[in-house]
Amino acid sequence: MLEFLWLVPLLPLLGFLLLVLLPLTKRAAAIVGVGSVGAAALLTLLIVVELFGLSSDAQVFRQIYWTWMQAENFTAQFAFYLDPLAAVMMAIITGVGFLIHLYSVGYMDEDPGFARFFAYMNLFIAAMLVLVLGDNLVVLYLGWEGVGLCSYLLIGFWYDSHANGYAARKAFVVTRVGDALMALGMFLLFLHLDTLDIQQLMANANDQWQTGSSLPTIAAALLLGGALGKSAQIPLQTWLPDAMAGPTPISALIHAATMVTAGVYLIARTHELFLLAPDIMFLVALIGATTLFISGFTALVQTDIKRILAFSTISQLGYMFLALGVGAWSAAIFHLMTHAFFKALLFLAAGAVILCVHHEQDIFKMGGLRKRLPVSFWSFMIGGLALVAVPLTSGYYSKHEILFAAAGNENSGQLLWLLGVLGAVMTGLYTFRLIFTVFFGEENTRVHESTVGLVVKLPLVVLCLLSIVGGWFVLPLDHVFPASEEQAISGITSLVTDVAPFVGIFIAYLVFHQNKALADAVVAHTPGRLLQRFWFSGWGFDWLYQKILVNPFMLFVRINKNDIVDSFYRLAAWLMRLIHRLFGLTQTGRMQWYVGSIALGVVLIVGAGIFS
Amino acid sequence: MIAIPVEHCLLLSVMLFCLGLLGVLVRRNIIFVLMSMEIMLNAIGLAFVSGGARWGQADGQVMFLLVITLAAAEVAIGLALVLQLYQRYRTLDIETISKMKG
Amino acid sequence: MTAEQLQALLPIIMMASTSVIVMLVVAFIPRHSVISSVTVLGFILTFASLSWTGEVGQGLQVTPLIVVDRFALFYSALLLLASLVITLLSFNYFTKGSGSENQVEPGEFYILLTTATLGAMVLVSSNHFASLFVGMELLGISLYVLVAYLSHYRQGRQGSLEAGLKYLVLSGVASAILLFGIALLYAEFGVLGFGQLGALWSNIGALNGIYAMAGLGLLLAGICFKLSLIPFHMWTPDVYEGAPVMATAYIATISKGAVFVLFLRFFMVSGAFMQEMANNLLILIAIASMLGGNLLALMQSNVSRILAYSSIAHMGYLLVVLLVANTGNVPVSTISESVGFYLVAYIITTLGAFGVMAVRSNMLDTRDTDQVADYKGLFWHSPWLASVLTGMLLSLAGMPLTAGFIAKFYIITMGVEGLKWLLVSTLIIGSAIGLYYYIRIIIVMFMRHDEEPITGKRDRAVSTIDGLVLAALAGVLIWLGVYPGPMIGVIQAAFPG
Amino acid sequence: MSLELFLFYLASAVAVFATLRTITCLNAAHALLYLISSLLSIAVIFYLIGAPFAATLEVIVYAGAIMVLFVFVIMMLNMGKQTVEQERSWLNPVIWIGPGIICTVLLAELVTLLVQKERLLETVIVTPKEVGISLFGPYLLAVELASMLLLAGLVGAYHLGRPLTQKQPGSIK
Repeated sequence: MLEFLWLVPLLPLLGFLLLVLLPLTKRAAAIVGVGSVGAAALLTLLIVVELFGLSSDAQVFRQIYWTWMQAENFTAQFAFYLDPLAAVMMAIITGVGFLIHLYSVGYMDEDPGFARFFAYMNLFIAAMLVLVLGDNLVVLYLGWEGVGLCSYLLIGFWYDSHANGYAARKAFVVTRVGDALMALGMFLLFLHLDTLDIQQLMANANDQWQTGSSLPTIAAALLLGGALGKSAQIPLQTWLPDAMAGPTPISALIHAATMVTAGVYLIARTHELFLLAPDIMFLVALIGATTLFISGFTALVQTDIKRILAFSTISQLGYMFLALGVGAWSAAIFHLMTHAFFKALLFLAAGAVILCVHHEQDIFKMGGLRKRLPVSFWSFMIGGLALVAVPLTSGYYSKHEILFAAAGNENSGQLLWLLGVLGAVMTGLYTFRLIFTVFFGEENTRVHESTVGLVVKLPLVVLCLLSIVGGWFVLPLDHVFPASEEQAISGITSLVTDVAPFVGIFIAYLVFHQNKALADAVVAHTPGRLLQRFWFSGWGFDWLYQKILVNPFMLFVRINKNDIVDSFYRLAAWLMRLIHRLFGLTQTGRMQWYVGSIALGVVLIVGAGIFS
Repeated sequence: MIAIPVEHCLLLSVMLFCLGLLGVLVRRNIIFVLMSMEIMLNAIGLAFVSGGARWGQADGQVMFLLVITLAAAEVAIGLALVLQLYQRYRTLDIETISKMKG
Repeated sequence: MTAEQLQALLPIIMMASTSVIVMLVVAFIPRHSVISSVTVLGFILTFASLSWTGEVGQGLQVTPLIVVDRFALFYSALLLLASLVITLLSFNYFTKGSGSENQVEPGEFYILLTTATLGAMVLVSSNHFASLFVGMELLGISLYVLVAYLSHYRQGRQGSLEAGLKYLVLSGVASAILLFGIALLYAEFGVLGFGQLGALWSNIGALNGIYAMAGLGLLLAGICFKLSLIPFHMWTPDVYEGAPVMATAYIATISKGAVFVLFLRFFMVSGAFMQEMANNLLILIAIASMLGGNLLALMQSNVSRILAYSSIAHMGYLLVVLLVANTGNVPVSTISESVGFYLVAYIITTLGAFGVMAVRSNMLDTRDTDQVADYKGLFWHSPWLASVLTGMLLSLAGMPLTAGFIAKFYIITMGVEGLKWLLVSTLIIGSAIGLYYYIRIIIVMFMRHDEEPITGKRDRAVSTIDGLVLAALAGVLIWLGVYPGPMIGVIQAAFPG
Repeated sequence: MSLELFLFYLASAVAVFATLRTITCLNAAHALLYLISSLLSIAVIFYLIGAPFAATLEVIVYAGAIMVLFVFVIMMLNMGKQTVEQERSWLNPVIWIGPGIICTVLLAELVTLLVQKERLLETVIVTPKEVGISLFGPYLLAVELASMLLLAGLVGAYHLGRPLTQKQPGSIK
């Protein structure tokens, strides 16, 4: 089956083309959209099974299609590279993608842009697959920009609303900062290592560069910039909460399960480069830990159900970065996978809730939905438990691997671990704040009766299962990443790690279920209110950027509104028009004048001959 | 044999050529313009033939023959257009065909 | 003449026979569809015969006049395909007019298309002044008539007569100047072949034969006229505007293309422009053309005239390549390659632009659909046509993903490698100015128009042939812009050395 | 000065004078006669410099055939007295200035180049036979193509020579 690898991205792409070019009925659009991704998922399954059936040394498959561009010593092949890492990513993308597509058939049922929605989704799947399968950085970058484009289109899917357009633009511009850095990184790598083929690049880097020298450090830092933008890590995290303006399936697919993990994938893919730059590795870990900590607090005070989940996503991505930073590569990918399952589940369940309460997203306007929406409630419960990392759920295994790796790290491992554990407490706290508020207590919303159909329930059930059993998978990534040595973890560490989520849940139970007045009381005090506002605004990042970046820029724009530079151009344009009019006068239409011009030309040419 | 300076032949052809050009530049009657073009072509023929004479080759005269062919074809088409011009505007003034400009 | 030479001459013989056969068909079966089909068939067979010329290797000299080599065959192929496109597009241009009182019989149009193409084919294979002369005049005589073709039709087409007479007189004078130059060169050196001339010049070293310089200057002037380079450019806009659009397309593509190819060969074989004098002059001419052409086009309201002025600029760009060759910094094969690509791109693009105009024009109208205002809102009622035209204009402007971009990129690269900074910067300034008027047409096409177009013209449905031809042109345009590799390979193989 | 040389200069003088008259003459028919005499004197020169074939062609084809076309057209258009007046007004002395300067400069330039060296060459007679051999030897292709040129000219003149179509308002009263 391996030789059919090219078909995997091609199927969704064909789906996209069909959806765009043909005026399909809704039913046909659904069949094409879901069917193409479903077929890709099936094919992926076969390919992955075959790949893992091979002996572990031979689990690498490379397919070259054509030479994409060639200039002097630069050659970019359009080629795919399949190894266990890519295979895992591919399985997540097509698998979760298929479920979300299926869910969308129900969710988007009444939307006039039904076909357009599936077209974008299919294009996204294709681009994401190209990203993870790309054999060299150019192909990867193609996919990278492709998913960025789809993200932009889908955030702004309901383009009638001004806010959505703004959110889409913001996401595009903020991630573009990262992309620019990444492109610079690619140029730098090519300049010094003469190739962009990833495997070759890593080999060359190992040959030519010393660990810790400046070149690999700069290159890794630039690539990290790209990863930060895509994966919404500090300081480029501000776009993700706003991106929730898009339809909920998009939030589940792009802004939780797949695209935002592209940064994690990029670092894992180029881990050999990062190993040459220990300083950057530490920076990765530090950024991850800070992000997970800060966004945990932010999630705690949000009121919009989707924004809570968005900050939670940022926080979980922080865990992945933490894992990458401490060299626990497989743990990062493992968490990536389990997170894809449970976060997709949470978003989809949230979507089902939102759909049933007439597109209300404020959690304090919900309540007591447990009985009315049992499927959503149980989905939320299972997803939440996995997110909080309660034992026996998938999140437990992956998060603990990360926290143990952090604890065993020799560089300030304790600090990182502590931040991670505090983050875990916060996770428990905000997750169950959400669950208690929405599903318990008294009902205060009218529920849409016709609610959800089978196509919505089925993906939820499957994802529930995956969120539980997902932790039992053993990812065969040993040959992709260098083995990380087993650290001895002290009993205390282990215990604290295990207990932390329950602490969070317990506090949540006390404050948000048992004694609701307590929360109000805290907020009633000035410090509490200030803190709440500060956290609510996402630690003021947006405010800060507005002040130090946007405002000066706007000021500059205002100053230049009267066109200091433009007047120069306007003068040039005016001059051009004048010359045009003068030249136009020579074109008199009179034949003898034209003959005269020819004769004059001849006189000049022959004259030049004489006097030279 | 005949001893005639080739330069003088060329000088003559240059003079005729310039006179032809002058005619094209000055005359407003389209028939005169065409005649002046004939003068230019004839001057070219003279230059070719004298070149051939200088080198004792037949090539000059062959080129002259080709020039005559061109002259014939050009005159045929030119005069056909002159007839149309006259039919349409009842004049041979070249200024009538200066409407397109700018 | 040996059998081998005769075989090499096959395409030219085929083309000449096509002319005669078309003439007989016009005389005996005067039906438009038959004439058109026979002409198309003739072009196709001639095109096919290009591959039966046998092994010409480094070039086969057929009599002193003609050399059949890959260079000649490649450009013959290009010109034949362009002629084919023009023939195909002409059919509907003339058919649309065949109403009750149609007196313009298109038969002669096709005969003259074939004779003109014969002339062009002779030009690209010529390495002798005699064949240069005959080829150029065969092309010229046919074009005089093609330009004036609609002149006796109703009171409307005054432009056609005016353009025809102007072109006849101006081109006649220019030919005379060119011929006089040849005559002077002949009188000085006693040879007419490019190769012999080159050999003589390389013996002398510099051109010290003083009136050879006059000869060369006059020759240069004549060629500059045909390429409409400043200051020999003035005929261009008037002729473009007045001529029936298909004749304009012919002048713009095949006539100019063939003359430039000849120029290139003359330059390569004889080494004429290694001369300091010619070099400096050409620099001046190139700069004047690049700036002047674009500036003249700037505020034009007539698309034909815009394309005419822009063609002046484009020929100026092409001249840059030849000037770079003089520096010796760039191998001649690269020069030939970039000229080849530029010509291919330019011909395709120009054909496409005029093709759209032809599809929207009607022989019976007082003029072709060539006002910028006629294109207002085109996108909203004929999105296909508007897209094709947009593509062509973007290519002329040198936008990426079109053939024009690669072509211009080639020239700029050449200029930089040849260290011709003045020329390169002029080229870039010229292109920037050019962008303005190309984009202006595009914007007009995308404007919403609520009322009927000013001229009251409504578009008929595009016929199948026209649609296919335009789609093919647009396809090739994009293909060359995205994946130029194969075409570059073909052009490289066509280098005569 | 030999007879040939004398004849040469005489013919040259006649040619220049006749040409000058051609471009200044007010009456088209007279101008045409001047042009023909100019062509005839050129034919004499051809003969003198050893090109009898060219001389014959000049007389028969150029002066004889091509000029007759002009005669036809002038007769068809039947330009009468008033055209002479018109020509006079068109040939305002002022309009001679610009073209005169350009042409004089060009002439001066070309003459400067030509008189750089004086070569008195023995010219040999190139017989019609040699020309014929050349025409149907190396120049065979050119001859064939010239026939195509004439074909194109013929077709073109046929097409353009047709009268204006009758439907046009305003052109023929």
